[in-house]
Amino acid sequence: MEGINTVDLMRLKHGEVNLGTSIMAVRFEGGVVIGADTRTTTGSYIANRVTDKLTHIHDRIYCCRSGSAADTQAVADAVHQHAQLYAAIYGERPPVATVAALFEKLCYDNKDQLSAGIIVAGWDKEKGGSVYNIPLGGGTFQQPWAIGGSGSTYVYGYCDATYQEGWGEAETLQFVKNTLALAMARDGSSGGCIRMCVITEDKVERHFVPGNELPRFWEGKEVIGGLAQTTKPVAAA
Amino acid sequence: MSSIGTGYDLSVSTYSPDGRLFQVEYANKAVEAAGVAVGLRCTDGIILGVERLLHSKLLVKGANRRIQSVDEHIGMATAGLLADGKHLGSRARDEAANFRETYNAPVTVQVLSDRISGYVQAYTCYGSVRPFGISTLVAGADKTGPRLFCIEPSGVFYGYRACAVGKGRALARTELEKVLAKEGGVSVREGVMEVARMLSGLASYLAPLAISLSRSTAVESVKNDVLAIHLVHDDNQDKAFELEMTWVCEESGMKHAAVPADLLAEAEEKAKAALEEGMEED
Amino acid sequence: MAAKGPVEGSSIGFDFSNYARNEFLGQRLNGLPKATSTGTTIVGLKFGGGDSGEEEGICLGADTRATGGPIVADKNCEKIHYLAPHMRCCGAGTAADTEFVTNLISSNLELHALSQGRPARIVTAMTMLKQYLFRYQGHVGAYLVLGGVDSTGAHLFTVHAHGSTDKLPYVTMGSGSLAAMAVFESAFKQNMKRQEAIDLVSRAIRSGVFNDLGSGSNVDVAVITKAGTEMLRNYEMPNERGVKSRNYKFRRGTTAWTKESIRSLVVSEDVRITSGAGKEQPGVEVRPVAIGAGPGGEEGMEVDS
Amino acid sequence: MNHHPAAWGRPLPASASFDMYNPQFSAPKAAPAHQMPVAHTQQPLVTGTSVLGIKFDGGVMLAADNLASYGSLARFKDIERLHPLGPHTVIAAAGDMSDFQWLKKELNAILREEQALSLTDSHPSLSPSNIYDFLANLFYARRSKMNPVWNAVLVGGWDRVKAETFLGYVDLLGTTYSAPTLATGFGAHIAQPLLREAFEAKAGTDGKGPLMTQQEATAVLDDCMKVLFYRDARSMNKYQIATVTKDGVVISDSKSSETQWGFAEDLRGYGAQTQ
Amino acid sequence: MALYAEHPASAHDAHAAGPTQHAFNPYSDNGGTILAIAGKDFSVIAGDTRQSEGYSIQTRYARKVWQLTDNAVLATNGFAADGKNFVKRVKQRLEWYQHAHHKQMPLRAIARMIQTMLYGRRFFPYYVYNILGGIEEDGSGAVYSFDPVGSYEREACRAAGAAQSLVQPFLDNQVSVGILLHFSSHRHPSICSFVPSASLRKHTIVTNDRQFPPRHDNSTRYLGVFAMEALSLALTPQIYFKNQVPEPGAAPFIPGNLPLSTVLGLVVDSFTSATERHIEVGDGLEVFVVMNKGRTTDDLLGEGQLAEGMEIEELGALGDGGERTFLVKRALKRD
Repeated sequence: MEGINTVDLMRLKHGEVNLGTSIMAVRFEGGVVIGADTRTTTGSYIANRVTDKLTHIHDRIYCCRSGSAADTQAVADAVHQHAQLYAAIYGERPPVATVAALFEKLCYDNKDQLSAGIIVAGWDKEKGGSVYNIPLGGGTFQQPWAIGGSGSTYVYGYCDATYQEGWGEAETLQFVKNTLALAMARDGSSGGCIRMCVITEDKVERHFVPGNELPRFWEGKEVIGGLAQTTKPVAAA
Repeated sequence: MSSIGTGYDLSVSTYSPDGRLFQVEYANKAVEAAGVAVGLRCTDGIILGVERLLHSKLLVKGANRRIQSVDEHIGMATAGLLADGKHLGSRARDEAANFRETYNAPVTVQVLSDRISGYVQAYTCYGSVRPFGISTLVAGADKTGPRLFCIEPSGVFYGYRACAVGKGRALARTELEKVLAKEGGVSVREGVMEVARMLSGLASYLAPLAISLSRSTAVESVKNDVLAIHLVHDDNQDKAFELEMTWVCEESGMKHAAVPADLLAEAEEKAKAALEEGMEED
Repeated sequence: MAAKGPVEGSSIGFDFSNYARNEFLGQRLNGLPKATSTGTTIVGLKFGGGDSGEEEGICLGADTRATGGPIVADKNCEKIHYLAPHMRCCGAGTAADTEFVTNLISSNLELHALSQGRPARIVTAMTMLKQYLFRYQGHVGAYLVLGGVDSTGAHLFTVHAHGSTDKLPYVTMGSGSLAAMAVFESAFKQNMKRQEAIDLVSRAIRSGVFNDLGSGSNVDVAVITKAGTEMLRNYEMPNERGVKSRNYKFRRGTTAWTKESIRSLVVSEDVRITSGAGKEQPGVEVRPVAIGAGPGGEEGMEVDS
Repeated sequence: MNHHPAAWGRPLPASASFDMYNPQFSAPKAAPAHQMPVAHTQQPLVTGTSVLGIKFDGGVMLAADNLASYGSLARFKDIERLHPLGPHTVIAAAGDMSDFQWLKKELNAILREEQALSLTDSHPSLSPSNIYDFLANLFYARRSKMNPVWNAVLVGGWDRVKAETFLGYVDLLGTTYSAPTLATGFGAHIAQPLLREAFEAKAGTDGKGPLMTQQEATAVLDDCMKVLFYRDARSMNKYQIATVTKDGVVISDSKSSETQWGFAEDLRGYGAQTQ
Repeated sequence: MALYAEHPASAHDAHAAGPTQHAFNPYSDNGGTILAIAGKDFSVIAGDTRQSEGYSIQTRYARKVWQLTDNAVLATNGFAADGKNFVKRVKQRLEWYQHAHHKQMPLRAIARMIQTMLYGRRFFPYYVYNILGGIEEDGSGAVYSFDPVGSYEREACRAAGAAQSLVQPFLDNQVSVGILLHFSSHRHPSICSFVPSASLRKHTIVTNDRQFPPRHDNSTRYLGVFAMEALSLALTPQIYFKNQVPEPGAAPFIPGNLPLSTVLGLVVDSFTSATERHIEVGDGLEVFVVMNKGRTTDDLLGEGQLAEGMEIEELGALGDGGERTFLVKRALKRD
């Protein structure tokens, strides 16, 4: 007999089984490139195939969201408000580290209630481009590059093998684009298009790769059809 | 057969003092008396042919075929007791299906022949059974190319380039040797013509014998006697035999299938013409 | 996992500990009471603008079936809810939740408009809805399609019960959302003309109506442009009930009875004109009234005895 | 909504409490082990998503993509889920691919035996409905042994004797049905509405009107496969179509749909965001 | 990105599997509704043609009413795969019977056979509700209804399936109380097997003997007595339409005695109404009418007997009993 205490509160918000997404941020000299796929799923239904997971937090700071759409939106909205407040109070843009700290606090303090894996990236005058990874449950991890979401597990090897320090903007963009395309090709919970954003001191520049123009890699052998192998009916002698 | 009647021929589980199994030898007799079956390995495929002697005019055309399919790419022709052939065919299909089931690949003709021969041999070891009264030609094309084997009632089997079993096999083998001696070998299409010629020749020679054979086993009407005589004397009347041929070649998609009816008819026509020509020469 | 205790100290937000209790009771009672849900097809799309030569606008659509389990609770309900003059919201999910949440937000939008002195924007409504729903962590089962036109243009959103939102040019929700989305995915174009939009929306709803058992009956459409909102209630009625074969009017006297009693409902009483608050007024005659006199009073009527 | 084959054959929430958004809420709790029937059954591991089928004038078509997933991993991208059986039948399978491979082997063996026997025995070859009935009996027998064949299969074919098309569905429960348009799993929700609409546009709701042409049928299947790729997270934009007519079975090379994404370029955020 | 919150699998592995890890469930519910009404010398068995699962229509045309013999038609409802396979087995048994006895199995025997077949799967039941309708050996129309494990009884009418709770009360009110014999058949097998129609006649006579007071007498006292008497009849066959007092001087209602045209009207209205209010009912209606041999067909085939949009065909005879079976088809709403 299941007692009252065994009812699982963790199941309160279960709407589905897989938390999909492939998100990424890479620092380069002068700024960062962030990127994400555009798929949102309920179970295996794609509720939105052109989602924008690159969320504006402040002038030169964006975050990439993975996990529950509702939770990450709520958290991002809250941090967005904090960031605006910060600018109003202190008269200057919040540093990326500060925004990351705000995210981390919300995610850590409410880790029981939230499922949000967030990558914060942006440019500030103290550090230039910087990338912070805040995985499920909180914690802040500053990295030269970060990947997240369910699709990321398929491309750690690729990133480790490919990433090099000292890249410029164009090479970094290509790296992000290829990484995401590889992740999306293998992860059913990721897919659609690639959205990327270059953030430097001077600009915030959006890049969009439509789903039919993604970089293509090996996609299995070519499948050839043909006439079914049929034996001719046996003629009567 | 000096030992006939000495009591050593009652059971297949008993050797004669000079180390022979009479039951097996008698089984060979059953084969020798049966209509001939021919197998011919050609450059681009393989052919099986039999002449099916018709003991009654009432038989349905094309029925009681003696060549069976074992798998997509293997066929088998038997000479001897028809029912034994049917049974062995069924067993062969099971073996072929079993091989696929286990290895997910088509069985080779050699492996199949080996398995069938093992089965046939088992019928030479027990007192409660009798040996198969048939010789079996197993023909097919596998990853090693066209292959032909003949399994005898003893269970022994040999591979051949061409083979004939049944009544008139000696004649046929001589013919086959001539065919195989041709420069550059024979193609299946040529082979079909040759085999048809061979079988037609044999059949016209053997038809009266077939009738007498059937008369010895069944109660025959006087009518049939008349018919038999009629047949021998007039080739233009209904044939006393039917030609049955199958092949495995490019044209059949490397599947065991009947030689197309039009090609077979053409071959028969040619064979008949050649035969008549030969007769005139005689 | 242990149920979380009641809210204590500075903790804010909602307490869902009763959820565990209810689940537990539900298991013992063979299921919790079932709310009416709108197994539903609701859709919305953006039209106009671009080179269509028409004003930008939003076209919303809904079927009209409400269900309680497998039973049709209402054959012609309205699922396109009013939020503001220039804003409508289609609801799927738990009927009570969609109605309540849209009413609530509608009120708040009105107050917001009054306090700000200008019509509320669509994003305002969307933010109110998502924040409300997020607080309830999905327990308010409202799945919404929100659309309207404001000073910044035409906007279309979906709001899920957990509080997430999507911004898209064409959206569907409800149990028939897949059937409807299939139609949109195969035929949606940007910058459609108004009538094209209405046709496509009603085709999407029909797809839900005929393929999803949770959706049925008629097609409601709403068109919102800068010029105003047009509600096309029962725009299509592809499922009218035919004539019954037989007449089921009962003969008078069909129902048996065990007892008959007749009482008079005519009560005679005196009407006296009195002055307010017992004060004398010129020209008014004052007469006292017995307490209890009159209909239903102690002496007024004889009750079956 | 869980259309993954792993969810097939699982207790459906009582229709009274069907909740598309939170199927887990309404699904009954697992009964204690001793009350449950013994299941010596797998759960599907390597799976294929939906397959579609439609009748047209003079034939029938089936469609399936080339993906075999392992959970959410797109594991094998060159899998053929359409399989010809004899000269006039094709089957298309969704669900567990190991079961499907077993099924193909089993059916091939039966057909091979039939073919072999046909040389000496003049019985008619297996018609599509013969194969379908065999599958229905097999699936039902296996579900009755609590050891299901974890597939949903469409059988399409041309019946030479009756000179008419055949299209049928059978799944792991042994449930069977037939209709002019069929789709399994996700396709039942997404593609079936489009298929029915296209079919009824010509044939009418009673199906008595003219059937669509082969070109029209191909077009609607292409459209459906595109929409499925848009909306099914276990699908792939690489698929094949099998066509059966009186002339036999033709299975196309794999192909891809032209997809539209351009409208999304200028979308920003999920609400108020504009940058 | 997931629409709804999700926790890392490692955080709750035991639950990550969740309810989807249940054992394989060999059953499904494919919706739909069936219904049968017995007449004096005919029987009507009907079912809709929609087959559904969850909120999806699997097919708009799947048969669930089957002609078994010249005098028996079986309707099945519940899990379609079980239904089809059960019917297949019943037909097989009937064929064996025909081979053994050179006649078709009588209706009451089919009913008993169905019971034993259902009960044979007591611990892995066919999830099927069966209604058997047809003509008894004495020429009367009959309806038998079964539960999934074989409990059955003969009735005047019965609805089963998704919309049973909608249709059955309507039939109770319009056709008669469904109970002809209040005995559970397996407790009183002899009665069930041999008496039904006889007992019907007997009770009709009893009713006439009682001479209920005319309805225009509205004396409360008298009515009270009537109510008491009606109650005292609770264990005997009910005669009056439930909750309906007949017209003064009218002949008493006899269950299973309605004219065919009335029954057809009721069947059609039952299904069109169930379609209105139950999501799993619709698409098409198939009505099988089994008529006793020699009975007139004018009230079915006659000019203007069938409403517009209805098609009728006669099903060929399977034996030489002389009973005739007709199939009436009609479209239902498809939403």
